[in-house]
Amino acid sequence: MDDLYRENILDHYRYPRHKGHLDAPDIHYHDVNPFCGDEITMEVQLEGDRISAVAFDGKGCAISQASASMLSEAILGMTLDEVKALDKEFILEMLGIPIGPVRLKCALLALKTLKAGAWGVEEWPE
Amino acid sequence: MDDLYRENILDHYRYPRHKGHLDAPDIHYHDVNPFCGDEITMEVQLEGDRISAVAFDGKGCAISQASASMLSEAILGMTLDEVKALDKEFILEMLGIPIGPVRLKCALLALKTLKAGAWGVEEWPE
Amino acid sequence: MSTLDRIRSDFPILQRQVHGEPLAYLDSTASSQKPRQVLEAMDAYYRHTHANVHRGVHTLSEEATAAYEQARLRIARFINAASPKQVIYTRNATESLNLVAYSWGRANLKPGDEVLITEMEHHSNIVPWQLICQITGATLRFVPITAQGELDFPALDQLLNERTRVFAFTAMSNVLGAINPTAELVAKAHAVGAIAVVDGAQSVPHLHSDVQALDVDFLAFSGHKMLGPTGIGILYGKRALLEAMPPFLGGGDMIREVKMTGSRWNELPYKFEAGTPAIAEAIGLAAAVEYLDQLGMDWVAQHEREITAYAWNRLHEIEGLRVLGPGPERRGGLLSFVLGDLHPHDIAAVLDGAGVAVRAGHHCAQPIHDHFGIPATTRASFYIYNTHAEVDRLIAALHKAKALFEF
Amino acid sequence: MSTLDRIRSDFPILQRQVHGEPLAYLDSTASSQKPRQVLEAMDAYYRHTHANVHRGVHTLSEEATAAYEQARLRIARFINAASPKQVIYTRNATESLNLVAYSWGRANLKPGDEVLITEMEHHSNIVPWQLICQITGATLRFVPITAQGELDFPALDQLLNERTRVFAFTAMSNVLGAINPTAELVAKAHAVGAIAVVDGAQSVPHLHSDVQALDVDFLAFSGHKMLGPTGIGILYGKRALLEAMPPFLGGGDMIREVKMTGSRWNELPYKFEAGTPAIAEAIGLAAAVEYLDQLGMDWVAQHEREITAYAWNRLHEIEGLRVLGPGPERRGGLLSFVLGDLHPHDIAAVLDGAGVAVRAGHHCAQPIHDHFGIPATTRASFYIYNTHAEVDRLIAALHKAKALFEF
Ligand SMILES: Cc1ncc(COP(=O)(O)O)c(C=O)c1O
Ligand SMILES: Cc1ncc(COP(=O)(O)O)c(C=O)c1O
Repeated sequence: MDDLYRENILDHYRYPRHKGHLDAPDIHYHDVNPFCGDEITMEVQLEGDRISAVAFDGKGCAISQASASMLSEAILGMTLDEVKALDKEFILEMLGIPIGPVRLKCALLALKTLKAGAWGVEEWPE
Repeated sequence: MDDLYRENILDHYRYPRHKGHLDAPDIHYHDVNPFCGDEITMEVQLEGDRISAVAFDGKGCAISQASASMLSEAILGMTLDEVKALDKEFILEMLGIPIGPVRLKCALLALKTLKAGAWGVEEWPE
Repeated sequence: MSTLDRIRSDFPILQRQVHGEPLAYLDSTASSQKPRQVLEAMDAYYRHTHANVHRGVHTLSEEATAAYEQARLRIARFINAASPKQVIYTRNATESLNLVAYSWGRANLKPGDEVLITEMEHHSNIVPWQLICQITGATLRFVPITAQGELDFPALDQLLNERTRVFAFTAMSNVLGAINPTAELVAKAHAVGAIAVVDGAQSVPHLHSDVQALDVDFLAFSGHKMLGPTGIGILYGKRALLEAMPPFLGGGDMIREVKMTGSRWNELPYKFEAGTPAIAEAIGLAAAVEYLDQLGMDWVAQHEREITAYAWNRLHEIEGLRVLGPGPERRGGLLSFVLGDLHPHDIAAVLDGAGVAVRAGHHCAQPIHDHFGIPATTRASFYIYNTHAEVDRLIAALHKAKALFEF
Repeated sequence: MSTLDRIRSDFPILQRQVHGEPLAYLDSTASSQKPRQVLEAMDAYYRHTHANVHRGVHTLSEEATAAYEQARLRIARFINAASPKQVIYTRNATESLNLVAYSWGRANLKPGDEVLITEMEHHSNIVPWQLICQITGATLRFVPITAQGELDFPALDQLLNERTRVFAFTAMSNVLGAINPTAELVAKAHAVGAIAVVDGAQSVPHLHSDVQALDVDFLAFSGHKMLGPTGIGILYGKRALLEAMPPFLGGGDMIREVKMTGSRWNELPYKFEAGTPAIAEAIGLAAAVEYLDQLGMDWVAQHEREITAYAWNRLHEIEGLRVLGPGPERRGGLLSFVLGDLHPHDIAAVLDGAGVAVRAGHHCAQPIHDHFGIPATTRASFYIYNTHAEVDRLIAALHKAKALFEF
C-alpha cells in the first residue's frame, strides 16, 4: 500500500498537470472504467504530426488521475504514431509502482482513452 | 450385487407371472423410465371395486420386470383404493432387497405406471 | 473457547497475513469465506465417491446421486421449501434470476404488461428483466428510493397495478443494507395478481428465510455468499409455476425422451438442470447450510446486528463520513459509505495496506449510486467470523487514509 | 515406478474398495476422476486466497482475480486459442452449447434457415437446437449414420446446402466412440457458408485439440470429464462471432454500464459471464489441464488406443457380445456393447458386484440408440489411469453376468 502511494503519485493526484479542456482539440475522447465508474476525457491538439497541446479531465482514484496527469506530460511533443505504439509497460514504468490486475484498469484508463481517440475507434481493446 | 439378484427376483424375471395383455382391460397405462428407456404397460380388469384380472407387458432389466411380475400377483383381488394407497415401502418389502436411488426407479416403474392408471392422471409424481 | 473463537478456528483463511497484518475480512457481502467443514465435505466427495449422477447403476454413481439429492433436501429444509423438487440448482443467484426471467417471462409476458423492480436492485435483478422486456415487449418500471435509502412505499402502491405481472425485489440491499419487508411486499404483489420474485442473495445467508411463511413465488440465492463454494446457486419456486414453465437450457438430464422430431421434458427439478450438474458444489453448499443451522440463524442475525451497531457508531466518529441507507436497527450487516472527497479505491487500498479487506466501487448496483449522485462507495460487511477488534482496525485505517489524501 | 503407477497414485479414489473389491473405474466418459493436484489447487485457493473477483481492490481479490484469469490463459493455451478472451467459462459443455444456440442462434436464424446436426449427437447437442429452431422457425436436420456407426458422408454432402447456417457435430461420439474428422467437417460447413459448432466434450479430454488448426467456430467442453472439477465448462469461439453476439445471461460482471433506461455490455469474455463465476472450479480446471499437459496429450491418446484395442479383442471373445461403432483404429477409448438379451442395467449391476464400474443406459443419446433399435447399451470407457488388469476384470465379470442371466 505504501508502495502504491509513492510521493510522485500523490503529487500528481494533488496537483494534476494539464487538467482542463482545450478550446479546439483535434482529438477528444471519453471513456469509463466499467468496474468502478471512473471517467477520463483526453484532449489533444496537433501541429503537423506532433502533439502541441494536451488536456485531461476526469473523476477517479489517485492512480487513474495521477496516471492521466503523468501521461499528459509524457505525450506532449510526441507524434501520433508514437502515441499509438504506447503500451501497458510504458504506463507501469511511468508510474513506477507494483500494480495488481484490478487496479491495473485504473492505471490504464487514460492510455486506453487516448489510444481509442488516436486510432479513431470506439474502444481500444487493450 | 449378489444381494440384488436373489433367487426370487431371478425367478420372477425368468418366469414372469401375468405377462401379456387383457382382452378388455378397465385400466390400461403405459410408462417409461426416462433414465434407461425401460417400458411397462399395466392392465387391470375390475369386478365391482376389486381387481379380477391383471396383466403387464414391458421391456427392461430384471429388477423392473420382476417388480412388475410380483406387483401383478400382489394386486389381484385388491380394491382400487387399496392400489391407490400402495407406496414405495410396499415395493421394497415385496422385493426384499437393498436398492440404491438409481435402481429404485427401475423397481418403482410398475407401481408408478399402475398408480397413474388407477388415479387416471398423466403421470404419478412419486 | 467462545463461540466466536470456535467459529474463527474453523476458517483456515483467517490465519492469513496481508501486508504483514492479520487479515480482517470485511467483504463477505461480495463473497463469504468457507469453513473447513465445507472444504472437507467436497474433498471427501472427490476422494471417495465422485461419479456422474442419476444414470449410473454402479456403486459410486449411486452414492454420488444419493449425496447430491440429500444435499437438495438439506437445502430445501433450510428455506422450508415444501418439497426438494422445488429447489433447482443453478450456478449463482444471477443464473437463478435469469432462469425465471427467460423461462417464466417468455411464456407469460407480452406488450402492455409491466415488470416492476426497484432502484436498489443489484444488476443481476435488473439486466435479466431489461433483456426479457426487450424480447417480449413488456415495460420495465422502477420503484424509487427515499432520501433515507429505503423503498418509497407510497410510490410503490402507485406503481403496482393490474398490468403488473412481476414484482422483483431484493430482500436486502447489498449497498444500502436495507432489509425490505418481504412478506408485506409479496402480499402487495399478489394483491394485484403479480408474482413476487425475491432476490435473496443477501438475505438468505444472514436471516432466517421461510419461503412458505413469506409466500414468495421465486427465491434466488448464491452458495458462495453463505459459506458455500463458488459455482452453485439456488432457485426456489412454487410448484405450480415451475410445472407450467417451459425449460430453459436443453441437454442431458432435463429430458424424459429425445426423438429426432422433438423432446419431452423430465419432471421437476430436473427439467431445469441441463447437463452434468455441480455435484461437489451441491454437497459443499449442504455442508454450509448444516454449519449455519448448527449455529442457528438467530445467532447469526444477532451477531451481525451487534457488530453492525458497533461499526455504525464508530464510523460516525469520523468527520466527513456518511453512511448510505437506514439506521442500524433496520439494516443487515453491511455499511457502505463515502468519506469526503476520497475515492473509494484509494480508501480500500490504504485499508488493504493495514490488512483490512473492504470493497470499493458501485457493487454492481449503478442505479442506486446514480440515485445518490455518487459513482462509488466503500463497503465494509460482516459475517459470523467478524469481531469488534476488526471494526477497530477498520476505523484506525480510515483515519490513516484521511491523513494521506485530505489536503 | 511406471508412468501408469505414478498416475494411479495421484488419484485418491483408486484406493477405494467396492463390494470388497478394488475399484475398477471404467466410466470416465461420464465423468473422470480427479488427481490430488486438482483437489489441492482448489483447496489451497479456498484456504489462502478466496474472494470475489474483478471488482475488489484488496489483496485477496487481486490474487483471486489473477489466479482466475491465469487459469483462463492456461486453458486457452491448451486448446491453442489465439486469445484468452475467446475462452468463456460456463457450467459444462451443455451450457456452452446452449449459449451458442440461444445467443448466436436467436440473432442469426430465421424461417427457411437450416441447422444440421448428426444422429450420433448427445442430447446436449440436440435439444438446444430443437429449442432454438422452435423459437426462430429454422429447420433442424440430421445427418444419418452408416451401418458401421460412422457419419454417412454422401448423405452429409447432400444435406449441407446454402440454407445451412449451422453445422453442429460431436468430435467424438460418447456411444459409438467414433472420432469424426473435425477439420474436414468444419471445412465442409464453411464451404456452404455455415458456422461449425463442435461438441468437444469427449474429444478435448482425450485428443490434442488445436482450435486454430481445426478452424472451428465454436468448441464446447466440460471440465469434469478431463480431470477437472464439476461445475465448470468452456465455450471457445471465434472472436468476430463472439463480438457480434448479444449477451446470454444478464447480471453482474457482464455489463459495462447499467442505467434504468438500458445497459451497455462489457468486453469479451465477460459479456458472457454473468454473476459471480465458478472461481475455484476455473483454478481446478487449469490444474487439470496442467496435469494433462505434463503427461502430454500424445501419451494420453496412445495409452487409450492401446487399452481400447486390448479391450476390443477381449470383448470379442465373449459369445453374443456386439460392440457398436467403428473398429479400434478409428475410435476413442470407449466401448458400448450389447450382450445377447441381457439388460444393460443387470450387466452393470453384476459388474458392480465385482468392483467394476461401467455405465448402462442410453448415455443421453437416444436417437443413436433408436437408430440401432436398442433402448440401451453397456459402456466401458478408459482414461489415463486404467490398466489391462482392469480390462481382464471386466471380461471375467461379464462371463459371470452371462452365467447368471442366460437361460
Ligand atoms: C458427446 C457429449 N456431449 C455433451 C456432453 C454433455 O456434457 P455435460 O453433461 O458435462 O454438459 C457429454 C457428456 O456426457 C458428451 O459425452
Ligand atoms: C443483492 C444481490 N443480488 C444478486 C447478487 C448476485 O449474486 P451472484 O454474483 O452470486 O450471482 C448479489 C451479489 O453481489 C447481490 O448482492
